[in-house]
Formats: sequence, C-alpha cells, structure tokens
Amino acid sequence: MDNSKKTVNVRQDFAILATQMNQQPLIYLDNAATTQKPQQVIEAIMAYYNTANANVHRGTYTLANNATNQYEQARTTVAKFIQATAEEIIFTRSTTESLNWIAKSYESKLQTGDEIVLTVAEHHSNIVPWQQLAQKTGAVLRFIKLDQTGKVSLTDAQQKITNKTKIVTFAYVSNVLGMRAPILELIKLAHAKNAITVIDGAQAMAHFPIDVMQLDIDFLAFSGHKMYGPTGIGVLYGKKALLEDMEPLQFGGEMIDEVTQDTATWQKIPWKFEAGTPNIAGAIGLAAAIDYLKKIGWQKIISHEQALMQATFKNLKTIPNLIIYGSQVPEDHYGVISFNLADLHPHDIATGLDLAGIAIRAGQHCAQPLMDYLHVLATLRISTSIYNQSSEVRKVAKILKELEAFFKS
Amino acid sequence: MDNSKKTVNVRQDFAILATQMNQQPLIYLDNAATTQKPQQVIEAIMAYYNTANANVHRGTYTLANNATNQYEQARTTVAKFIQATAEEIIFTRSTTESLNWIAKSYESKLQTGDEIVLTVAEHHSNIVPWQQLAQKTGAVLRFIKLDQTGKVSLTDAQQKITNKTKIVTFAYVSNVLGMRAPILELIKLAHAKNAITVIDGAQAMAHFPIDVMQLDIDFLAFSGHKMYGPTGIGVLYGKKALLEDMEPLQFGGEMIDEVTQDTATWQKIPWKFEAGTPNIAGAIGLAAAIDYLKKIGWQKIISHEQALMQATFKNLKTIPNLIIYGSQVPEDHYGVISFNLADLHPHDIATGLDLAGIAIRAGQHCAQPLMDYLHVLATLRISTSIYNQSSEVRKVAKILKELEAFFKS
Amino acid sequence: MTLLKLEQLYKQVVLEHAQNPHNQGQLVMPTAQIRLKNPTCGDVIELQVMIENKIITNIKFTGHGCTISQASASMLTNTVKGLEIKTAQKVITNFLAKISGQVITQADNQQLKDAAVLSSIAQFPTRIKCATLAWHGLAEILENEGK
Amino acid sequence: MTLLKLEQLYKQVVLEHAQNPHNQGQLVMPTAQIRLKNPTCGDVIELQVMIENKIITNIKFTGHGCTISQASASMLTNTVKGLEIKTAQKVITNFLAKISGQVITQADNQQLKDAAVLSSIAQFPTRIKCATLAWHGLAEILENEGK
Ligand SMILES: Cc1ncc(COP(=O)(O)O)c(C=O)c1O
Ligand SMILES: Cc1ncc(COP(=O)(O)O)c(C=O)c1O
Repeated sequence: MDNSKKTVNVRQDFAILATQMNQQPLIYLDNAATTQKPQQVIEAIMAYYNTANANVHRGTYTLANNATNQYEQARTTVAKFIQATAEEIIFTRSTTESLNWIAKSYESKLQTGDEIVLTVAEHHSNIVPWQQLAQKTGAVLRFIKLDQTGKVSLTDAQQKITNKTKIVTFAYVSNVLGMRAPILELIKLAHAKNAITVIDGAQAMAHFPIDVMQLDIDFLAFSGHKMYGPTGIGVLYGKKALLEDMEPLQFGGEMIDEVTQDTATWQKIPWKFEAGTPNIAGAIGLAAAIDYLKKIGWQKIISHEQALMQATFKNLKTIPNLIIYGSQVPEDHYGVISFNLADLHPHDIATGLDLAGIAIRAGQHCAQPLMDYLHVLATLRISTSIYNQSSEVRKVAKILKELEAFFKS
Repeated sequence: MDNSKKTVNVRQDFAILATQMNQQPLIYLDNAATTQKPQQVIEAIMAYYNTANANVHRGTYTLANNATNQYEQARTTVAKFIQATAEEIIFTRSTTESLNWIAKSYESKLQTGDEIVLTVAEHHSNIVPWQQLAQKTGAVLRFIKLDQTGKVSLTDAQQKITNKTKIVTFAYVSNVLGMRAPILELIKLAHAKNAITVIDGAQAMAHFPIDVMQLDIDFLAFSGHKMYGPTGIGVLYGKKALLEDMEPLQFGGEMIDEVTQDTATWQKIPWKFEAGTPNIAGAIGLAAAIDYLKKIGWQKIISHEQALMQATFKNLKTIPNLIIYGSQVPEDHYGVISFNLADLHPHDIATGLDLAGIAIRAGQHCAQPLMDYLHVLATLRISTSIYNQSSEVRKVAKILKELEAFFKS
Repeated sequence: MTLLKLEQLYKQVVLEHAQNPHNQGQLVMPTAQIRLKNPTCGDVIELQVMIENKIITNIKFTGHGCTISQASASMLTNTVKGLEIKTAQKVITNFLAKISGQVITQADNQQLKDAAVLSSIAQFPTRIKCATLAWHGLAEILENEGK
Repeated sequence: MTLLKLEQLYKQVVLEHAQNPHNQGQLVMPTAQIRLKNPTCGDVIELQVMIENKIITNIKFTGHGCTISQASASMLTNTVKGLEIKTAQKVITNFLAKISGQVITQADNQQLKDAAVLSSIAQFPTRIKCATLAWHGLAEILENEGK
C-alpha cells in the first residue's frame, strides 16, 4: 500500500523535502532527533519578527502588548494541547532543561535512602540529572527492566517502586525502541506510594494526544523541535500545587516581584520560573506547530504513521540478516525502529545510505545504558513522521541490501 | 542635522519599521528592551530550516553534518566578534541565563565572609543571582555607588574592592542611564585583589566593539535579541581555564562523554555546558546579526548613534520641565536616556506617546535598586539604535510638549 | 487626533479623581489590608478595609501610581463603601466585565457610580492592569473574608 | 552511482585493514596508553605504545568501531612503528593535513604508507572523525612524552 497520496499535501509544507542530498532526493528519516518545520511554523516566526517584535511583560505601549499577548496565547495553546491550564506551562529551552529543572528542585526535598525509579531505556537527558540529584542528596537510582519484547516490565516495576520511592520517571516513548511505556499503570504504582511522576514526553508529543489530567501526570517535559516546532523552546508542565511548591531555578528580570539591594520576591507561577527575556519567537513557533498538528488532526496522523510503520517492517523483514530490536509488532512502534544489519557497523551502513540521500541515525542515540542492556555497541535507527512515505522506506530496504552485498563481497 | 539619509539603507532591512501603530507610523524607541531584526537575520533562520535543519553533534549523515558545521561556525563568528576562541563561547538562552550559570557555579567556591562587589545601577538579572549566591554561601554583597553625574564611582570602587572580594560584576552599559562603566579600571582593581570579573554586556554589544582579551574580561554575558539577533539565544564567554574549572550546570544529551547507569563523564568545553538540543536556529540567527553589524561597520554605527543622541538631547532640552537622569552630556550615553517630565507619571506619558505611534518604555526597567538610589518611582526611557533617525526624536519632543499641556490643563 | 483619543481615556472625571482622590489615607484599625503592585511600571497601592457584620463600613487606600490606577482606586472606594460583601463582589465582577468590553445592564452600570466611565479603557488594553489593580485587590480581600 | 562513491571511500586496502587489522591487541608493558571515544557513534579505541629512547618501538590497539576507524588505527600502527617521536609527529601532521584536503609532498605521502589512501575521506566530511580518532590519540600521547 502506498500512502504517498495521503501525504502529498503535507509534504508541500516542508521545503527541505524537495532538496537534494548527495545528488539524490533527500529522504529524511531521523525525525526522532528533530523533525523538519512546516512553512506554517517558519512563517509564524517571520510574522512575529516583522509585525509584533517587542519584549514581553514590560512595555506599556501597544507593540509590547501585542507581543505579550502572542506569547501568552502560545502558552494557552500549549496548555490546551495537553489539557492543562496556562499557569501550569513553563517555557524552557528543551526537554533536557525541563528535566534538569525538576531534578534540581528536588535537591531540597530528598534525603539519603530515598529512591528514584527510572527505566533502563532512558535517554541520557533523563538519567544524568537524576544521577546528579542522587549524588547531591544520597538518594539511590533504581532501574526498571524491560521484558523480552522490550516493554517496560510491570512485574519489575512493582518490585522497584516501594515506600522508599520518591520519584518515578520514564520516557513515555523510547527514542531507541520506539515503544510506549505502560504509563497509566506506572503512574498508579507511583501514586500508590506517594511518589511523584516525571514523564519525558520528548518522543511522544508528535505522535498521539496526551491528556495530563486523565493520566494524572505530575510533571511532563518535552521539546518543540521534535514536534515540528523551532529549536530552543521546550515545555515543563507541572501540576499547579507542585509548581507553586518549587523554587525558581533562574533569577533576574521578568520573574521578579520586588527587589531591594539584598532581597527579592517572586512573581506567581508560571512567570516565577521564566527569568530574563524568554524565547518569544520560539514559543510562538511552537504554538504554530501545535496548530498545524491540530489542523491535520490526530486521526489522520496516527493512521498515516501506523501504515508507514507497517510498510517499514514489511520492507525491513525482507532482509534476512537484519535484526529489529524490541517488539516485532509494528503497532508497538511509535515512529521509531532500531535495527542492525548482519555484523556490519551501523556507521558504515549510515554512510552508504547517506550517499543515497537517506538520513538515518547510527550510534548510541544518547542511551548508552540501554545499549549495554541490549548488549549492542550501536544501532541504526529509522524514525518517521507525517511527511514520510512508504516509497521512502522501500528505498531504504533496497539500499540496505546493496550495502550488505558490498561490504560482504 | 538630519541623519535620515544615512539610515535609509538600514531601515529597508527592518520590515516592522514600515508598519503603523495606533494609525501612526511606528517609531520604535525601546531598543534597550529588544531590537528589531533585519531581514538578513530572519532569512538566515528561514534558510537554516529550509535547507539544513537537523540535530547537531549526532548524525552521521550529510545534512546533520551541515547543521553541525553551521552551528559551530556561528560559535566561531561570535568568538571572533569579541576576540575570543570558539571553545570559550557557550550558547545560552540569554544574558540572564549566562549570569545565573556563573553565579551558580561559584556556590562551591565562595565562603562566609567573601564579598561580591556590584554597582547600584545593575539590572535585576545581575543582582538577584548574586543575592542567591550570597544566601547560599554566606558571602556578602557590596554595592559601588555612582557619582553625581551617574558614573560608577572609582573612589568608592577602591573602598569596596578589597582582599575579601572574590567577584566584581557590573553592567558595561547601564540599561537605565545608558552610561558606560570604567571597565578597564574596575577590572584592574578586581584583578589586583585576585577577584574575577563578570561583565553584563547586554546593553553594550550593539553599540561598540568589545575585545575580551584587551580588557582582560573573565566572564562576559550577553543576549542575541538586544543586538539585532533572535530571541532565545545568549552567550556566556569565559576564559578557557575558568570554564574548564566550572562544573556543567545542566546534564543530558550532547554534553556527555560516557554514561553508565550510575556514572557519567563530560565532554570538553564548550560542549560540556550545552546539555540537550541547543537553540540551533538561534545561534545561526545571532551569527547573521553579527555579520550584519560587521557589514555596516562600527564606525558608521557609532557616528550615527552619537549624532542621534545629540539630536535627542537637543530636542529634549527644549522642554523646560524635563529632567534627564545621569550625565547631561550626550556623548556619555550609549543608546539610552532616562527622564521624567514634570511630576507626570511615566505611565501616563507613555500611553500618550503610544497613541502617537511612539514606543518608549515607562517604569522601573528591571532596576528597582537604582530607582531607589535615584529617589524616583519610575522613569521614561528612550533607547535608540542604528535605524532610528532624528526626525523620530523630534516628534517625541513635540508630543511630550502636547502631553504636558494636556495633563496640566 | 492623538489628543482626542487621550481625552477619551482621561475623561474629566478620571483626572479629577486622580488629582483629588477620595478615601486616601489609612484606617486606624483595618480588619483586612492588601498591598498590590504592578511590576511593569512600579505602581503600588495599599488597600485597607473595615468589615463589620459582612458590610464594608470603611475603606481607604494609599500608594503611588499613574493617573488611571489612582483614579480607579479612588472610584473603587467610593463605589463599595457601605456595601455588603456579596454586593461588593457583584459590583467588582461587573466592573471587570465592563472594562474587558462586555455589556452590562443599566442598573449594574449605575451601581458602578463614577467608575463606570473607566470602561473606556477597554479600548486601551495596555492600561487595563492599571485600572483593575485595586479592584483585584479588594476581590482578594473579600474572597478571604467570605471563607 | 552510490556504490561507486562507496568504493571510493572503502578502497580495497581499507576493507582489508578493517578485516585483518595489523597490530591489534595489547602490549605487556606499555609506556603510555590512551582511550579514545567518538561519542556520536560509540566507537572506542585504546592505543598502547612502547617508547624507548624517543622511538616508538611498539604500538598496538584494541577497541571496536566502524570500518574506517578500525582500518585507520591499523594503518596508523603500521606507519609509525619504529619512528622517532619527532618524525611520528610530522607524519601525523601530514596525515591530518591530507585528510582535510590539503596537498602534501610526494615524499611525505610515501611516508604515510597505506594510510595515504584514507585521504579520499576528505570528500566525506561525516567520516573524518572516524579516520582521525586514533591519530589524534597518538598525537596526544606524543605531546605528553615530549614534555
Ligand atoms: C543591563 C542588562 N542586563 C541584563 C539584561 C537581561 O537580558 P535578558 O532579558 O536578555 O536576559 C538586560 C535586559 O533587559 C539589561 O539591560
Ligand atoms: C526520549 C528523549 N528524551 C529526551 C531527549 C532530549 O531532548 P532535547 O535534546 O530536545 O532536550 C530526547 C531527544 O534527543 C529524547 O529522545
């Protein structure tokens, strides 16, 4: 089944898809690293700079008021996107910054012997901040294992989440295996022990809707650039009471209520966390990306991506020496599939694909502990998005076969 | 003298200057808050997204390599701009973040009784991070006074900078008074006591060249958005040895060398500080802004801005009840001039100007301690840039007179 | 043209309230008070109220700020003095509705007294914060009283 | 066409070095060693050297990685074994120059031995890190020795 017809409208929105790479049409399949940006997003940024640029929350003139309204409107758009309220949305640089801020703010709240539970499948950005927190407080990290299909093991989670657990954190979707964590169950286990839950949403947001209320998520972190938005803008969602209970992480203009030489008091949430001039154009660009996703609609996005994952599996499965990591069921993969080809080094394969215009990732995907766990040094990774088409993954499979022949000859 | 002829080329680059505000041609005079962005910067961002967008430092394919090269080239452009080396340039969100990172990293280096010296004219972003550092370490803040003309007093600086001083920090140019601190002398005083110097360059970068080597600056913080670049990108310059001695402030992807479940090691500088996906488009936009400034040339920028400041003074001085704060000499002002009109509230005046299409700032300019020091509740502030023209400040003076008459009637 | 718009914003009654504010000063024994700040411009208003048997028997304010915020505080005190908490809350709601551009009934409008003229601020969004500062403050006080 | 370009990168001699690397293994008593890592792809190379009287009398490597990084390490050991530190440093400089697209003299080129073919990588900027990993490592060792 070719779904190129369904996607042709979307592809027009992404100018880069019409470019050539190494004299071949670009096939971009590293969407888990960062997605491309539609004209709608780029134009929203341009329009902001060309018609409304001013600093926010400061000026008393109309232009500044317009800028502030657009920025705060972006916050509301983000809030609605995940069923939160605007005051629960803090703009950060990225998922990484959001996770760091949460971890940092728990330095004053954890003690020796407390436990932080995560999974072995986390991205470095959801490991190292917790390692630091553990070092500073004497808390201990505990890693939930995966079952044989690559799923986060609920049996093991039940062992690891105990009365000592203060924080449970995990990627909603793994950036290596592409699989979805059993979020509802994990959050219930955590809350049963009064632990807070921190969800790394980096790989989830572009693929399906997330309702923080219904899932009862305490903190959610994600990046604009992985969901068709600009670089340099991320989101930290936190439940109102939790955010109010957090101290600001950075200090300066905008987050201040009153300052004397020796003292200062803060604004209310969310502003108390946004010190200095924020990435105004970035927030507006992210809101445009959300509007873009909404315009296409989740149903269309999900059915396109599922069909594409099926096509990807079907094509890769025609290569005998290719191993897919994690689940062997296409429906379990949300835009990401990791594999290796015979005993060939991923780096060599990636170069071969690159010469054919195909951009896919080879390496450790910022997940060394998971690589160790899977006993692999590195993998190849295809990650898809709304503008990819089955003809593209077909070409990947064809070139992979040629490369195997080349390196084995 | 009308310098509109000199500026007409530059004005074409800024689409927003041709727009209307409250049915009047927009006169934008809040450049100290944020400058407008030339087409060259906006187009650099667009071009990046439309031709080179990929994540940096990760992919092995050509597109990712291009993105990485552009991002690292931007770092080199910034480094050359201030006579530093690329490894000494860390990309942050803003001046505020840069200052916070320095202050935070000195938490492990200061002790009770150590002193941090700043001036009474600092922006909140260069006060509150130091207040926090003082609270955490038991260090004490000491504020250098201004002399009667608004200059940072070197006599007082000699009193305040002592053997106890560990850090000397100040704005190169004040965002309220527009005056330049005696940077060479202050840095010499600091270094004579083995204190490090932290320069808030936010208001300086767009107005004259800065040579960190020649000035012997230890740390310099500035924002892209105040020098014709995009929002969401800032710079932290630090001397190589000092940066190497600093621990990273955020943790995650990109800044990592190796990670196991319980340990992690960092990359070299500057990357060890850049956790997660950076604001790639922002860095590229900032480099485009620097190229833009270089293309115009400092000589032209400086002579235009000085002529404009002279025109501003001349026009404002025709209003009897208008008080200019700080120096009464135009040459002492770098793009910024604060004033009040009779006993009228700045907010009311700013609204009147806004109705005439004029965007200037009324308020405390994120500098409450300076307001207290000057014994004023708030001021009006005109801040100029390369695209402003003397006809604009003439109009400001005319409307100010009308407003005084209106409110006094 | 600019001056015309300005006159629309600064109606005579606004200027009068700002120049001769009513109920400025401090109460000897307030039952509640609040300090309000507009961080953009530095305006500060302190409201003090005397509430007896759920009635606002007295209310005064001090502080400094622009014409709009001073006039608005003066108008507020005039309008709510002597009202029951419940009624005052309704008046505040009506004021905030009107100033954000909504239409309210003529009866409700009359109850606003002089403050009704401030509704012209709906057209000047940059000043709504100034005009509502004191009103939001009283709303907070009354909410706490009601608890 | 793609395969043609690939052949240019993976010349026969490169593939041979990768499949049958020279000097792979560990030294009994190295005088210096270094661990190198390409964090993008996870390649790791450990170099061990034996330096006696300012001469590299032995050199071996272990580790895992892509064809290019393995072949390059193998070629490096072949090229520098038996050289004086100074000469080895010159050879490394020449190699890095050539691989970044600069022209070097024929004499210098010959001294590179098999590694000379790696210069084709100049056209594949994404792989220069792989091809130079071991060479940068040896350069670091030699710099420390020279101190
Ligand atoms: C002197 C000074 N320092 C620091 C800042 C903070 O800059 P940013 O908001 O870009 O972090 C500003 C700008 O408002 C400033 O004028
Ligand atoms: C699962 C996961 N978490 C966190 C991150 C970090 O995102 P960012 O680099 O945008 O901070 C990524 C992206 O690389 C990711 O895939």
